[in-house]
Amino acid sequence: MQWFDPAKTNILIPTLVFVGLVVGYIITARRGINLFVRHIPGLDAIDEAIGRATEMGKPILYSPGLDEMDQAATVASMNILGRIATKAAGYETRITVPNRDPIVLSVAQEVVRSAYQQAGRPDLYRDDDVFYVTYSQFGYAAAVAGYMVRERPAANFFIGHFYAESLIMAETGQTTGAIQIAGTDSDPQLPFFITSCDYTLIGEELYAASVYLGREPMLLGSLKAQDMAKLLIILYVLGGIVGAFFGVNLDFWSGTSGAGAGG
Amino acid sequence: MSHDPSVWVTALLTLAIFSFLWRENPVFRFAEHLLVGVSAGYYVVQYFYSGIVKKLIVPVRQDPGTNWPLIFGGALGILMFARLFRRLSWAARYPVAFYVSSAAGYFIPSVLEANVLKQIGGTVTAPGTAMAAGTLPVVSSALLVLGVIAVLVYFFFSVEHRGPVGSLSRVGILYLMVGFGASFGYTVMGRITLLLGRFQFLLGDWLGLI
Amino acid sequence: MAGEKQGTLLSRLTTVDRRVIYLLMTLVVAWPMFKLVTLPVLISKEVAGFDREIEALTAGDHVIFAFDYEPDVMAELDPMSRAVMDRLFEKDVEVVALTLYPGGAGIAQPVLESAAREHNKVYGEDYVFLGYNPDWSGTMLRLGESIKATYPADQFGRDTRTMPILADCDSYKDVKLLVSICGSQLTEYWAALAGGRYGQKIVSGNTAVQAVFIYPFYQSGQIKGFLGGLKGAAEYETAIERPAFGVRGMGSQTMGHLLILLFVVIGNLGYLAARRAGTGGSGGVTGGGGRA
Amino acid sequence: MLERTLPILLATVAGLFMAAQFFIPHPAMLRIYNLALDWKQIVFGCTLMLGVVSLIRFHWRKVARRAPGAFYSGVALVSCLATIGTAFFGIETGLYPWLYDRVQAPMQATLFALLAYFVASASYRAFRARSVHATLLLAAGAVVMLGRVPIGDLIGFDAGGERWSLGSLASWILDVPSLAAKRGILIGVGLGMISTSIRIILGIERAYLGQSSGEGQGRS
Repeated sequence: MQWFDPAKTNILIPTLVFVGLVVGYIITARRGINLFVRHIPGLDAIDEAIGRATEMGKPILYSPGLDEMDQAATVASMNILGRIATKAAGYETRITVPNRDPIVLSVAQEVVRSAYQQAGRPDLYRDDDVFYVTYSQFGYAAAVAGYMVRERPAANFFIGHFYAESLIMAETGQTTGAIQIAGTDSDPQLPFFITSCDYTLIGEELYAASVYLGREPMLLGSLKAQDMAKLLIILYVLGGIVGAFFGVNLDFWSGTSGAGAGG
Repeated sequence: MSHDPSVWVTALLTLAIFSFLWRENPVFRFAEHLLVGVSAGYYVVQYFYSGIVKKLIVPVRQDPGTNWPLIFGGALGILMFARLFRRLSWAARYPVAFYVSSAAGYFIPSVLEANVLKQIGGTVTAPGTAMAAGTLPVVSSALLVLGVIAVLVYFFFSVEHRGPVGSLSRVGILYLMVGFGASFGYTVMGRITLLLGRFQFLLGDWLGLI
Repeated sequence: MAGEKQGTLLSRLTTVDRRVIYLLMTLVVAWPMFKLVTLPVLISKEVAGFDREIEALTAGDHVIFAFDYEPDVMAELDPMSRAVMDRLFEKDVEVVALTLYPGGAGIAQPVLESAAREHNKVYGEDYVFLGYNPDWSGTMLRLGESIKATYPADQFGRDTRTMPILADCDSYKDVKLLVSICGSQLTEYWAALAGGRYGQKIVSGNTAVQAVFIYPFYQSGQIKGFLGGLKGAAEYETAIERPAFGVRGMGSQTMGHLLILLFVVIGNLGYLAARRAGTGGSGGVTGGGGRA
Repeated sequence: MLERTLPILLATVAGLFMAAQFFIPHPAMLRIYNLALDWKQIVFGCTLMLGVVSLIRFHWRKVARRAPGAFYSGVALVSCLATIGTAFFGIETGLYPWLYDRVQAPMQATLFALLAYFVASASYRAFRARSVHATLLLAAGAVVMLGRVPIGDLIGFDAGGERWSLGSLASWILDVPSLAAKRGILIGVGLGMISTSIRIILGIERAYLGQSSGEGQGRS
């Protein structure tokens, strides 16, 4: 049988199921059918932080992370930056966005400019509030930490993909007494953000917050498809355990394909 | 105290980087940019030598008869450099589309098998294997299954987190926090080992004190 | 009054200058290096699994040894590479070494050469260094079809078609075990692409940061054993009765951990005292979920 | 047509072929699969070189325009070109490997050894048990930190023929709750990666075709 390897049926069927879910939900989302996405508590924390910065008349610092524009976390960060900039413009609170990547810089400038227009305050937008710092990982962290100590922003946002140097920024922000909100999918940095920030969007929560705000059909459809897949997985796990009690062996289905089982 | 000039070069550069601890200073910035330059130069040689010489020139010269199709791969690769010229940068989309999408293609079944199916398999079989091992392992396997389900529910966005779903989600966040605690402990451990390695060099190879 | 004084004492403690903390860290980590205090090291089951797979190898078996790391994590992973390479050569296993990082070549050469010298191994017959190959996922798959096609030449340009060690070994089918010493997620992709698709048995040595993610792969049987961080190296060195940097580093590692814990405790006592005294520090934001 | 749709068409064909080939062991498909992988490694080599070339161009522009930090860009530029130069005298012995062993490797290792200091000062000044969650995180972290060093096994007691110590507690945390949490994350990441791959193959995900500045990324 050169045209199909039967040992891989247990991978083909789940693959087809998931592809069907993704394509199906993206088509549904594109037709404008309203797909429900639950409320993300993190977004309330973001609004509270902007309110607090406005009360204290201090600027907001927003770091979009260190990755390039083609990374999921940076795309999500731009969506959330749009919302924060719109709210900040409404409250006439200054927002500064230090960048590490020239492409992300140009996208961020565009996002903040259109946010100010949307809030009806195009005059408030200053191009040098969204500026390029350096490509160096440590240079960026040291520069942002220096800015925090000088300008003392009341609210710091770290939303995107971060690497080992994020610690320097989160620590300095904590010592200047700023309220800090983080959102990242980089697992090694999450423990440090959770303990030094007031609220942290964890991994997929960051993507969900971006979808909740942007409602972009392709990402909305994918999110719903992944949710349904998680539901199927939960049901399968419960069914598998109950089945195992009654001697039903589901090994064949749980991905122990012929080639992989031995080794 | 070592008399080898190479050891001295390394020691001074190591101290230049450590000077960042005092504060960001010109010596550190010089060392950092020296590192960026040397590593960029080192990497580009490795990329050229292994990507072009070893994967294209050597096989074609070894056996032109069967390996000539590799030349088309080289042509596709050259197209990448079109990105350096604004007008031509659209041409770079062909090689990028090729390598990103072909990777996407072979990742779908393998990531599904390794990240999803095998992980589910390990979770489903855990209680069974624990049966033979006694009470604590059975309790642990039950906690393992509960944890996987609770964490999946925490990252479930199609239903408001109220009622049973809400409580399962709150159990999920507790598991996540213990998981991040373990990451925190292991990350600190890793960082200290890196420092240990530098002290081994400074105190041992350079100063000869240990 | 007492509360007041206790509050100021603790709040003064938390505003100590960063450089004092750095000095303390330097002294506490460096001090144990001067006096060798070796503590008994218990071997965990994942390290025992790693050791079992290595010991199961017999003379003449082929092993792929992947140096998947760069200098930034060398201190954590070099002890593992040296210990495992020593053991493999001692058992006359034929080592096919390679790396998926451009910076891996400079790491692999010293480890291979010093182990080969000690066990007088012949390059090309007992071991070979295929070196770096771009596109790590494509390399992992291509090795499943043909090692010699993936690496037409070794790291130094020598033709791999004429090497005795690769005469009878050209894909995962001929490789008894794959050892991935790795500082990133590459071990997980070895398990997915080499292990899942081609059935290659895998063990790994990982940095502590990465080891947390290897436990699920170990529990599901995708990885047969692994070493986690310097403690993993120390455990393996103990298992093969050859204590080296791993075991010697445990003293400083322990002191470093104790100091960090002390900092966390004092920092939090200061924080609680300040909060009780109402200065509040950075205001907390109420609510559940991912709230911290 | 040439600029937009044809690359997307190439992406769809390449992606569908590679996904299908996993299930179809036909020798003809295998030959194309091997050739595609060889092409991919050559193309990826060029992509990585492009990253370094744009880095060199970035620094060259800063030097040419006397922008702030031009001196440091000059240092990066000169050391990069010098390292490339040494490779012409052989990459197995000589100055090229020396630069790696004595300049690049130690500095890269030291740059990340700095993190031990940053973790120390952050532990003192930033890691706060500000909520139930953060407290649980710090407690689990403390147990793992103590349990994964030799004294962890000493702090404990023997009961019922087993050793109950900080070390065994740390191992249990890593084997059960932490494993369950990381497995949940792995499943989520896996599903996310697969849906992104599907969107790329169907040609509806195009962010990757945009400009990527090739600056390279940091280490986590």
